[in-house]
Amino acid sequence: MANLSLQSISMSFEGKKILEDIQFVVKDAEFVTILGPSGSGKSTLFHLIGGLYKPEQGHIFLNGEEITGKRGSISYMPQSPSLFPWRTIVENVLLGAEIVGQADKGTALQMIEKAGLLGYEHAYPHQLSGGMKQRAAFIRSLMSPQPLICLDEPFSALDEFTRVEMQKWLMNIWVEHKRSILFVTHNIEEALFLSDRIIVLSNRPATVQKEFHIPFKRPREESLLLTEEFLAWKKEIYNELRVIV
Amino acid sequence: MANLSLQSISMSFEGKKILEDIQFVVKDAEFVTILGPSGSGKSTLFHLIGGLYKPEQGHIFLNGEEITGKRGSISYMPQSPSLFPWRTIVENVLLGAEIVGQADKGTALQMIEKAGLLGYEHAYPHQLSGGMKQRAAFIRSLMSPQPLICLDEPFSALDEFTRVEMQKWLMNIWVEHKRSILFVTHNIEEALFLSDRIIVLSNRPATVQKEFHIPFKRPREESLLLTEEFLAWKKEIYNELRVIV
Amino acid sequence: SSNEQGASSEENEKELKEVSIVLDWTPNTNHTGLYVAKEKGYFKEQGLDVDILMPGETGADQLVASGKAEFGVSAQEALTHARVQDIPIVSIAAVIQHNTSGFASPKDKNITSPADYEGKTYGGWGAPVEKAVLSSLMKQEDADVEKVDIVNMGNTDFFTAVKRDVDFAWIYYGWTGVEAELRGQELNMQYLTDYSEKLDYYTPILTTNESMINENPETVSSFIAAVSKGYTFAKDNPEDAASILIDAVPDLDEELVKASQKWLSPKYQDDADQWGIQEKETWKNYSDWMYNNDLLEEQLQVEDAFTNEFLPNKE
Amino acid sequence: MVLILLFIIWEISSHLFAIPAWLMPPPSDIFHEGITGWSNYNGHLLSTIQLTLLGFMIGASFGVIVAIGLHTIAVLREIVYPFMILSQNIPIIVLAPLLVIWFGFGTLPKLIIITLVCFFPIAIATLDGLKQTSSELMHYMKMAGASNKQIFWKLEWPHALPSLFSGLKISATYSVMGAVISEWLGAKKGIGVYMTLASSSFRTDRVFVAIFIIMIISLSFFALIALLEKRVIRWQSKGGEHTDG
Amino acid sequence: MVLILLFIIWEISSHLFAIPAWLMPPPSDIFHEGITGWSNYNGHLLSTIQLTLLGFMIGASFGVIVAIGLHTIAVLREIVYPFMILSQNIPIIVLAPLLVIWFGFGTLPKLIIITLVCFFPIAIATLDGLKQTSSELMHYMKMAGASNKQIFWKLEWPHALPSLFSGLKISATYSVMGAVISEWLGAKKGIGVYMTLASSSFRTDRVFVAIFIIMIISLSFFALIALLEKRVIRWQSKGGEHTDG
Ligand SMILES: Nc1ncnc2c1ncn2[C@@H]1O[C@H](COP(=O)(O)OP(=O)(O)OP(=O)(O)O)[C@@H](O)[C@H]1O
Ligand SMILES: Nc1ncnc2c1ncn2[C@@H]1O[C@H](COP(=O)(O)OP(=O)(O)OP(=O)(O)O)[C@@H](O)[C@H]1O
Ligand SMILES: [Mg+2]
Ligand SMILES: [Mg+2]
Repeated sequence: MANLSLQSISMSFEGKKILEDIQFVVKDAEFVTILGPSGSGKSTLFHLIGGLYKPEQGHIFLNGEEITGKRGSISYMPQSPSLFPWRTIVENVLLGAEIVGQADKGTALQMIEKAGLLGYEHAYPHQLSGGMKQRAAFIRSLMSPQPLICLDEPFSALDEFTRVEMQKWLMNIWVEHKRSILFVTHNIEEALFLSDRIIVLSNRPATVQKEFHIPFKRPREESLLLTEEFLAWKKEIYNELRVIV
Repeated sequence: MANLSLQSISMSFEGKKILEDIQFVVKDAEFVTILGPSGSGKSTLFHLIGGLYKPEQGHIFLNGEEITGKRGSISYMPQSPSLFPWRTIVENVLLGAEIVGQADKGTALQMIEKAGLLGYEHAYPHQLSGGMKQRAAFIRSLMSPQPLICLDEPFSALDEFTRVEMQKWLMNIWVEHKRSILFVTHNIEEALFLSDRIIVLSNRPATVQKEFHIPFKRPREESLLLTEEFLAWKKEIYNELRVIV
Repeated sequence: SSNEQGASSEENEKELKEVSIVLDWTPNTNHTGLYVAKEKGYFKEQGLDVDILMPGETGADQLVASGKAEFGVSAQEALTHARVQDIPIVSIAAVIQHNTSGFASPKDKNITSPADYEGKTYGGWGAPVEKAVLSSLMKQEDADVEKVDIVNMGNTDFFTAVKRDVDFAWIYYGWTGVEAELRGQELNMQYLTDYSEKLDYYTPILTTNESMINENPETVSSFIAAVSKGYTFAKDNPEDAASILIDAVPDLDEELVKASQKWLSPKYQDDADQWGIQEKETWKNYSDWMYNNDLLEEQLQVEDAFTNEFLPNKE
Repeated sequence: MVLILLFIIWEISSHLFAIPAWLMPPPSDIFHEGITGWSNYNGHLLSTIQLTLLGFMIGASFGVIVAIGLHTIAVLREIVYPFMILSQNIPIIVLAPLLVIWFGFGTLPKLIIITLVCFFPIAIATLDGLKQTSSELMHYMKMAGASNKQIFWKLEWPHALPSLFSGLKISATYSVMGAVISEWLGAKKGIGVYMTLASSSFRTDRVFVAIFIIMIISLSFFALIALLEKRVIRWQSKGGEHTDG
Repeated sequence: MVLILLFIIWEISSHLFAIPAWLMPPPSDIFHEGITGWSNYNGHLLSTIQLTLLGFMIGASFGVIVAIGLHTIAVLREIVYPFMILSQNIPIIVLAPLLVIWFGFGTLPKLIIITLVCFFPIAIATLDGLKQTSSELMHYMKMAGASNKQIFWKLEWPHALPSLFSGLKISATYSVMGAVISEWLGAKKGIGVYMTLASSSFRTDRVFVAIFIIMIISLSFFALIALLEKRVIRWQSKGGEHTDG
């Protein structure tokens, strides 16, 4: 179970206000996507939830318990793969689980295969392509057992087909394990296809500009992407974002 | 002037064949995009053109002169931003030009502003968001004077609007200075919108699966994206890629 | 005091011949005559400008042999070793007539004769000569050197060593022994000379190299003449001599220098006719002893090792 | 090879300029003494090697422990740092009597001296290595909720390994000399003793044999560490090394 | 502060256990001698500081030059590396007579000894720093056609700076001791001379004054380097330092 609630979060770097009075919730087993211009503060928001920094103002609660500045409550995939150069891929993938003491090599190898990295289990990160590193980091976050997963642009370096593969996989895991997901992407289609709710951040200083509840029924099929309704939604969100930039 | 020609290039890593008999040309002032699944060898191809490695087989010519294994003939933007942590943004942006001895700080500052990084000229890379780093790396490649620019997924971390801004900017520079551009992306729309020609690579070992000549007239407007013809092209390329994966 | 004299004879300073002498250790009362000769202008009278150098880690013998310094302070044992290894240095004067070294122990250890060494711990520096000397001494009292526990105490000084593990060690009375007196630490002392004539070797001595002797005998003569005068002064005026040394090397401990000087002054010339004289007997005895105890690889050519020819004619 | 050349030059010039053997014996003499005198010094040799190995191991462990201690406990750093520097500036002639008083003439004071010589470069280098971990990976670890212990063992420690080895190499070089010096503190056996005796009886050839022995031990020791380094640090991409092309 | 505490403990235990002053004088005695004897040793002090600074500067420059030389010319490395190690293993008692015989009693042989002591840690640490540049940035530089000189100055050198400072800190610590040792080579002035004389006339209080002087010089020197490091290396993100939370 994971029920995240952000209460009027503010944050500055070197005197520049980055986040201002951010407020939203992620309910149990909900899939929420954050959209916002580059540099608006999405990754910073993740860092705050993860407890890397303390917000200047505001509080963060997970399941009613305050986790402001507390670490280890989320499973996290950073924007840059951040693989450890001295660990092989399988060792890297296991890292997140290792930290909470639940490494399971068998599952890891299965997942590596599923991510199309078969034959690279024992390679070092510098031997992988950009997209392959991203997939490794993605598996690493899936292997962590925390009920809230925060994914920061997890598929940005993937081709459309691998991306769809990964999306489907993520959906399956989400449905199966009822985890909550907080997701950052720049791809509006992806956001629409995956999310229950989309939160649009404004430009610096970022505030919650708008929230969209996405009504598509699940399970969603790829054909959804071609429906009128989907295109209408896409246009609406597109226009919302256009206002900001 | 830049006229690139790859002649039956092959490459392996640790016994695994990555590229097999790759053959194509980029003509003077042409905009060519490479599409291919993640891990197929696009970045490796760039490394070969840039002379970082020597191909196992084959030759690379630029303007009739063999540049196989020779460095410094292209202006390059790597897939990961690769900014130097000890240089401020403006110093980083100037690096490419510095190497060929043509640093021009005034232009750099202008470009930084144009890329939406105003106020961050003197910040260090770790103070930037992912997309901001990518933009800095992008400017750095534009500031290098070589007539052939190789861009490896330059806009993957940008939101749609910033991305379109950057695309337009790239088009302007391309038209103005008549440079040749070799471009890698996973975004089919982007490829169609920008390119004269699209080269589709197959999966490992990568071969040239197909080449598309894109007939849209220039200058291209954003409205092009909504035309029937554009959608038809998109579908065709989508299907071509689907075959591969 | 030296400055005044230096100023008065400034004009002929240019004609002075520059030579240097390397000490065997840090400056101490063994070297008083040299400092007296320098400060009182005896060298200058002889047309010499003498630089007194501390050896540091270098050791004087090689420097003298290689000609980097004209003169040096050494000891008979070292010079014997050196000559056997074909190092061309020669002893030109004995600074002290008789060996003032011996085995010392704090009084409370109750070591009163070499016989008492049995079962005790000797602290040395690990040279084979030590065991041989101990053995020579102990044999006279029918004691067995094998029953002495010989430990190497390296650079540790006597006072530290006897606080821990070590019962007795080999010291020069004129410095370490006098220091013990000053500290009020009573010592039992067995001098080598009391037990064996053969061990009455010269230490320290002044040295030069063979090419000096062959090519610049006058310089050597002048040098020795001045030094001789210096040591004679030190013999007759221990307190003044001590002050001269302290002025020249102010970092030395004044009290120790004065006491040591008082003890040592009569020992420079002792029973000899003249300061600096060396006997062939002494050289031969000790080198034979060394050879017989396997401390030397071959016999020393005694005649070449020393010379008295540069000593001033007795007035 | 170069060494052999050097020996030949030395040999020839010894004869040519008639350098007296007591000043600098020709290598042939040294070599001869080195072989015929084997029985004279092999006991010394063994004793010194033992002392060196033992001292180095203690010193290295101590250095690593100090580095870890200072790194993890920030308060300690300020307190202990000056003492570390001071420890490198106590002249042996002062330390020797104190050590003897406290510990007698056994092996212990000698080990203390070697430790004192060896631990410092290791501690400084390791400490610097621990401090300079990549901030990206550090952020990941913190976000993933790694405990300080996990951050240390999974991130900082492996990251500091190259620095540690740099320190180990410096120390390995010093350790032999440290052992020789410590033997002046009173030993019955050892190359230091052998050398002092040789020197006091003007056996310059033996002094040089001793020096060569010291050098050979040091070199082998250094080589051993370098070998170990290669085996332990296998993950590094070779990117940094080919500056040749 | 801790130092002061230590002094107090030392003072008290001196009196309590009646440790004889010649063995270890109480700090009050040392302090007293340090003040009243100022005129005795201030000449020595100046001379040693001069020698240290000059020697350190020569040693550091030499170390850096050696590191650069060995790094850029791979052939040199194999030839010179063993000699570097050997240079650290020539005992002073052997080197001293040779140096004096070759160069007399002037400053030159002393500077050679300090240089010998100082250059090694700097050379090793810098060399390791130069080798471990990030392969990503190295690839960029090569692709951009940077010459070896540019790669060195723009990438390897700034990257090696932290390691260089690590080496400088080690060497700065050693340099004072090196100067003191070099003064045993026959000097007329210097703390080394002062200390030897004090020690041979059993003035333990002066020996300790000398030690404290050596320590104070070393500490200030180290602090100076650390300060310089802070000013030069400003770009590092603080990510690695907060292990506290
Ligand atoms: N450590 C830092 N020091 C100073 N400024 C920072 C730091 N981290 C982030 N910032 C600033 O905060 C702002 C938001 O950064 P953040 O990385 O959260 O953006 P983002 O929304 O993730 O952007 P992108 O989509 O490009 O990844 C940026 O303007 C950035 O410059
Ligand atoms: N240094 C290397 N050592 C070993 N294998 C490598 C190395 N560099 C690349 N490879 C392999 O070559 C293949 C192609 O890599 P490349 O980076 O060119 O892919 P890409 O097409 O750019 O993929 P992406 O879209 O994910 O960036 C991958 O399978 C990768 O594992
Ligand atoms: Mg971001
Ligand atoms: Mg790639």
